Amino acid sequence: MGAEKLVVAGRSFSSRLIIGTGKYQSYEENARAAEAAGAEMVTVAVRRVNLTDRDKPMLVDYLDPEKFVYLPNTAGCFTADEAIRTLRLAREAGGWSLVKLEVLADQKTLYPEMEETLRAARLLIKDGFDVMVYCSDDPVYARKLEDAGCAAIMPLGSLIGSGLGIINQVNIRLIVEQSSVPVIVDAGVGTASDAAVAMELGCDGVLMNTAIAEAKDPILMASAMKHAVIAGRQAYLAGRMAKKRYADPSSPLAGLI
Amino acid sequence: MGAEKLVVAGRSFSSRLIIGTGKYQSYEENARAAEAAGAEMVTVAVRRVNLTDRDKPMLVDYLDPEKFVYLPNTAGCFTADEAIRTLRLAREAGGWSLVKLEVLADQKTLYPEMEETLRAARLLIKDGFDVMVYCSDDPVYARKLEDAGCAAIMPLGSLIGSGLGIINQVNIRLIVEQSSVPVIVDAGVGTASDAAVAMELGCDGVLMNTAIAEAKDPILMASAMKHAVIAGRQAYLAGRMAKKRYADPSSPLAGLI
Amino acid sequence: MGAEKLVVAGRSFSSRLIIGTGKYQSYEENARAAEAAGAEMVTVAVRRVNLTDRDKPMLVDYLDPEKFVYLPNTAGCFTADEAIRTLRLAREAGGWSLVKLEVLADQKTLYPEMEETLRAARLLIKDGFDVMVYCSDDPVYARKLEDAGCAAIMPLGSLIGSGLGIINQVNIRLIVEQSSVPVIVDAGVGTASDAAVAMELGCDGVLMNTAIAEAKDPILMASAMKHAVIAGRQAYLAGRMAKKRYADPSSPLAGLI
Amino acid sequence: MGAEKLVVAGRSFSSRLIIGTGKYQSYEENARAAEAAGAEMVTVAVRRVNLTDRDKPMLVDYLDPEKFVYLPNTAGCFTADEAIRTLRLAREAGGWSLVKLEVLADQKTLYPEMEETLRAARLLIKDGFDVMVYCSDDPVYARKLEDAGCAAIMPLGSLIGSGLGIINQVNIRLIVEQSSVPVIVDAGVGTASDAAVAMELGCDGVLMNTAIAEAKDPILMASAMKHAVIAGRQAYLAGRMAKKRYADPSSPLAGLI
Amino acid sequence: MELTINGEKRRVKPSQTLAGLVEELGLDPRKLAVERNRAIVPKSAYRQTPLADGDQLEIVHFVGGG
Amino acid sequence: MELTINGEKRRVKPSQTLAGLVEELGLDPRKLAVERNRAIVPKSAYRQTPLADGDQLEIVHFVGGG
Amino acid sequence: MELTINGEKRRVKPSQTLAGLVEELGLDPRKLAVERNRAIVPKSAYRQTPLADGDQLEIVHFVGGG
Amino acid sequence: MELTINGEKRRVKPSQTLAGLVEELGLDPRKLAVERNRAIVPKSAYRQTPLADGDQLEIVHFVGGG
Repeated sequence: MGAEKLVVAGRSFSSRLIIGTGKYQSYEENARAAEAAGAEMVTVAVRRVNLTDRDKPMLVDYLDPEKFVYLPNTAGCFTADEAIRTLRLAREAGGWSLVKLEVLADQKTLYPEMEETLRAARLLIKDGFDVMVYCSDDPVYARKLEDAGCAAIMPLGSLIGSGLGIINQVNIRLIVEQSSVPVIVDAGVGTASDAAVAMELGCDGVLMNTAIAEAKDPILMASAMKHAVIAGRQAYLAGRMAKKRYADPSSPLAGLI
Repeated sequence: MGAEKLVVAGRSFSSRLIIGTGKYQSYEENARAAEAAGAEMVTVAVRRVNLTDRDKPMLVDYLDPEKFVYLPNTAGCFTADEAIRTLRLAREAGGWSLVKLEVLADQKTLYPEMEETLRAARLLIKDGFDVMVYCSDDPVYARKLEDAGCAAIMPLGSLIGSGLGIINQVNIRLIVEQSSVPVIVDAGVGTASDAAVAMELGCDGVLMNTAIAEAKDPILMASAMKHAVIAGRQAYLAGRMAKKRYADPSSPLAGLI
Repeated sequence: MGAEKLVVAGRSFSSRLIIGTGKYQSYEENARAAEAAGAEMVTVAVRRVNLTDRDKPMLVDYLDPEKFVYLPNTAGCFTADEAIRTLRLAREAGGWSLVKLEVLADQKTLYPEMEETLRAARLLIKDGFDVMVYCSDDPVYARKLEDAGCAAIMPLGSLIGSGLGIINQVNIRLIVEQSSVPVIVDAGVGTASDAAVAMELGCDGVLMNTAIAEAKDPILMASAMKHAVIAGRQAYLAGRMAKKRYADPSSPLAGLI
Repeated sequence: MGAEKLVVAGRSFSSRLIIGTGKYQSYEENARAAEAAGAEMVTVAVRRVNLTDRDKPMLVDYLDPEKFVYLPNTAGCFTADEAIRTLRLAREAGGWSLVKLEVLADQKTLYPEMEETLRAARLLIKDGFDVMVYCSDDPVYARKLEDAGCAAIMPLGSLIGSGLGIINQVNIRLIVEQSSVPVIVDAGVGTASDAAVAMELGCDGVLMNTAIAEAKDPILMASAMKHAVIAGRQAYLAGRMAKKRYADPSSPLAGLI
Repeated sequence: MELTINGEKRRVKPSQTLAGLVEELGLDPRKLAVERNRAIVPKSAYRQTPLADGDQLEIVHFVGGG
Repeated sequence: MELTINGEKRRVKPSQTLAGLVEELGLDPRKLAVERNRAIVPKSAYRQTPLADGDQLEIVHFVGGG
Repeated sequence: MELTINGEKRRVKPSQTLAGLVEELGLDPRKLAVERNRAIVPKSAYRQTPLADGDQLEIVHFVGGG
Repeated sequence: MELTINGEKRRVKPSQTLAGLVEELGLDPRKLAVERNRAIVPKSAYRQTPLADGDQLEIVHFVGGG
């Protein structure tokens, strides 16, 4: 079962758990969490170099880009233009074209701005990027993003950082059923069972940050998430039992004394 | 994290997943599932030897009692007396005193008959048995069973074989909070996330049969359950993030271009 | 539809909503809430007369026992004996034998102590009482209480005063299916939709106190609950549509321009 | 409480329940359901006159347009142009400009096509229509539709005709919090408690068709929905009690014998 | 002459107005909306609206719908 | 004489009946129930029920409760 | 003689012990538990346990169960 | 000369290339991306990119983010 892999834009990954690199106490804790999660991909932000304080720790010194695929995101971008500018800089800084696009509507909800997201996705794809796209759970927009050529559809389970889990399982299921590129739930996972639920719906992966970084013990939660994603994936592939309204004994009725 | 163990009646187990041995296509499939689940304890039924057909496969030839702790159950018993008689035979047959008691009320729901269950538990404990007891999620009865000296409290998540998951999470939480012996959810788990939820509530283990045996691929589901129980346990120990009504960004706001 | 009535111990009621009389700002507010709720039955507690302060307002001066059926309860009783003693006094004080029995296990959960509850019910019934009984959602115990001759089975939706709604809808449904006396959900309702859900499961009535008394506007919430109970009852009788996995248009496809 | 009204595009309504006119056994049953629901607004479709069979019953002969506000919809339209053409004909046929816009994406989900919906809304508003708009529960798009000048925002609770209830209560709440025009849940309600839940979230109204038309007894279900909408509205205005993790007694502890 | 009404070809009396057609079809004009060659014809204009051979007409009304 | 009423010691006029006591306490007998030394006294018997020094009385009525 | 084993009447060789019967039935005593007339017979006692006509025996073992 | 780097005015040695500036700032070019007056400068071109007084520079790198 270890065989089957997640393939995004031609690269294949054994791990279906992508983690963020924000909100940790330190890059050192972050690195240990990535280790415990068994993650192969991490999202990173693009920000100005701090010119005044040169001794600040550098992410790359803790999470080796040779070892982890860096997935530059556009967190904090509220227009297509900002997002595109950010990702072009990211491509120059890193030298790779696989990116995570998110264009947000407002600070309060960080809900995706779908019109701008679709516009940005089309421009980035024309510009040669492999775009993994954060989006709402609207199955119609998910289809448009796939038709535009996105490398992965990443619908939210619930609001970023809310930990409310996978709210609209019907929409996620519809997106999974219609998509031929990977579907990766991004945002909303709060604890291990949420990640398992996402995978049981047939998603190809899960991306999370706060659920691990804000757990009391992030390293242990990272390990929990690793197992949860595997559990949910295997349960999906194994095909669950049917639900029943009444009981059904597991022991034989024959041969009772 | 591998360190911490489940201790029942003085025996300690690395695995917190107990599986049944009913409903499988064959004992051979059953054995492979037990392997994949990483189970150390399996429930077994006590039934009359088949005198006519001597060549029927024997459970012990597939699941080595040296390797798996056999937990004789009283499935099919609807009175305390039947249950006690069955477990005395089980003790004679196997030579051990750790048993799973269940006294059922009716065929349709297989709901525990709590008065008879408590009566049987008291008699069995006086008779030297270590009693792991299947019970309702009534926290008051759970306390009585613990006070009577039961080795583990095993409330149902939902009806046996229904696969409806952990319905009353409030009661399970109350039982966990009040118990000083292990609490093991028995019955109701339908898929991996259900097992994770049970563990996230603070339960010490999960017992299941149908969820694995009736999955399309029981071996793979057994593995899913192994990971789900570990995931839920670690998530419980790690301490989940708080839920929030609104969004909370994971990337720094400072240093935006 | 106004025709069908709730019949308990031979008395018939047009209203299926029973309300408590505790936790209100004043008996005056309480009376207005009872009015708005359209309640015909109210639960009351039996307590010592205050001998020092004679001018304290009296419940009976606000809720006329001629107009509302007083249902004496045994709230605060933790043994069968206390409950029986309390209800005998209630019968003497009021002159009627229809009572609500509750024997609680502990202050923290106010969960019913089912063994004592059943014992008390049997004694009270032998003593000529018509017993409406607060109980857990254990369908087996519900059957025993009915077999003992209880006039109504009153399972909790969730803990008294918690407002967590109807948690175990499967058990409530099982109780409804098996009962030939009225099933009235007692405790747990937090808002109108909870009451509707209880009735949609086929319950014959709902009893609540905190949901009304602790609403910001108890009078308006009382009216909300009146409508919710009617709504849930009618929906149950009307027979809901089937749930569907996909969409189904409500407008004709023929004749499109 | 009867005082407060639903105001849409300057017209005020005492009823907050809008019903469809499809899927009924007959227009006669439809009329009785509208009566029982206390509806003041009904959605209607625009279709070709049947020239061959002139004796077919006419909707207007059963639901008097003088008595019920006809809300022409665009069910069956999959592009902005079809929807606009349909509503222009509707305006000419009826002589009024209050309409319900829906532009759907596909037959399987009938999910709103939000880009086309927004485009159509803008054109219709410029053309002088009062547009009540069926939309997804995306709060960002809801804001755009309101900014475009829509008279009411009508997010789906779940897929049209699915009866799965109000799935994403977080999004509906966000839309309610941000909107200054009425928010009316359209589609998804399956039974009375679903309608109550929608109103408890603060919605200004509910639109439904299948839940009533496909109930075993549509007339009784219509009445149930009338009460459910009132119940949910009043509960919202009354302000529900807080949820608690543990119990809280309703009877005084003082004065126990 | 021949018109296409609601997608079906139909022969009707020659040289008449929309008002005449509606009457010939036995329809109640108050409950209708009519599109002639993709343009809506206001009720007030039925009388002054001559029909020509080959005209495309859509005649619609309200029916039950969700 | 001294009685214990609702858990509190209380001196009352000697040699009187329960009816007298209820009156002395200014209570409305129709709304009460009384237990004397753990036995309920029916309303009808208040008049014929003498009280003795040291009697334990519980006098209860209905109050608001859930 | 005739015994009732697991609910079915069965003729077996006369005057023999439980050990003999178990052997005659071709069963492995290590995996069994036996009740004779409602009393459990310890494995150690099979040899010294004579069987009598009409004895009621239950011979059980472990099977798969949930 | 004076440049605006990451939004802050800054005086640097006159007439130098971007490569020189990066060195002067003590930055590791392999981990950076630089925008000069809104146009990205490829790493390969730092040496041949002269800076002029008033240039607007953005110098960014990867940091932790969700």
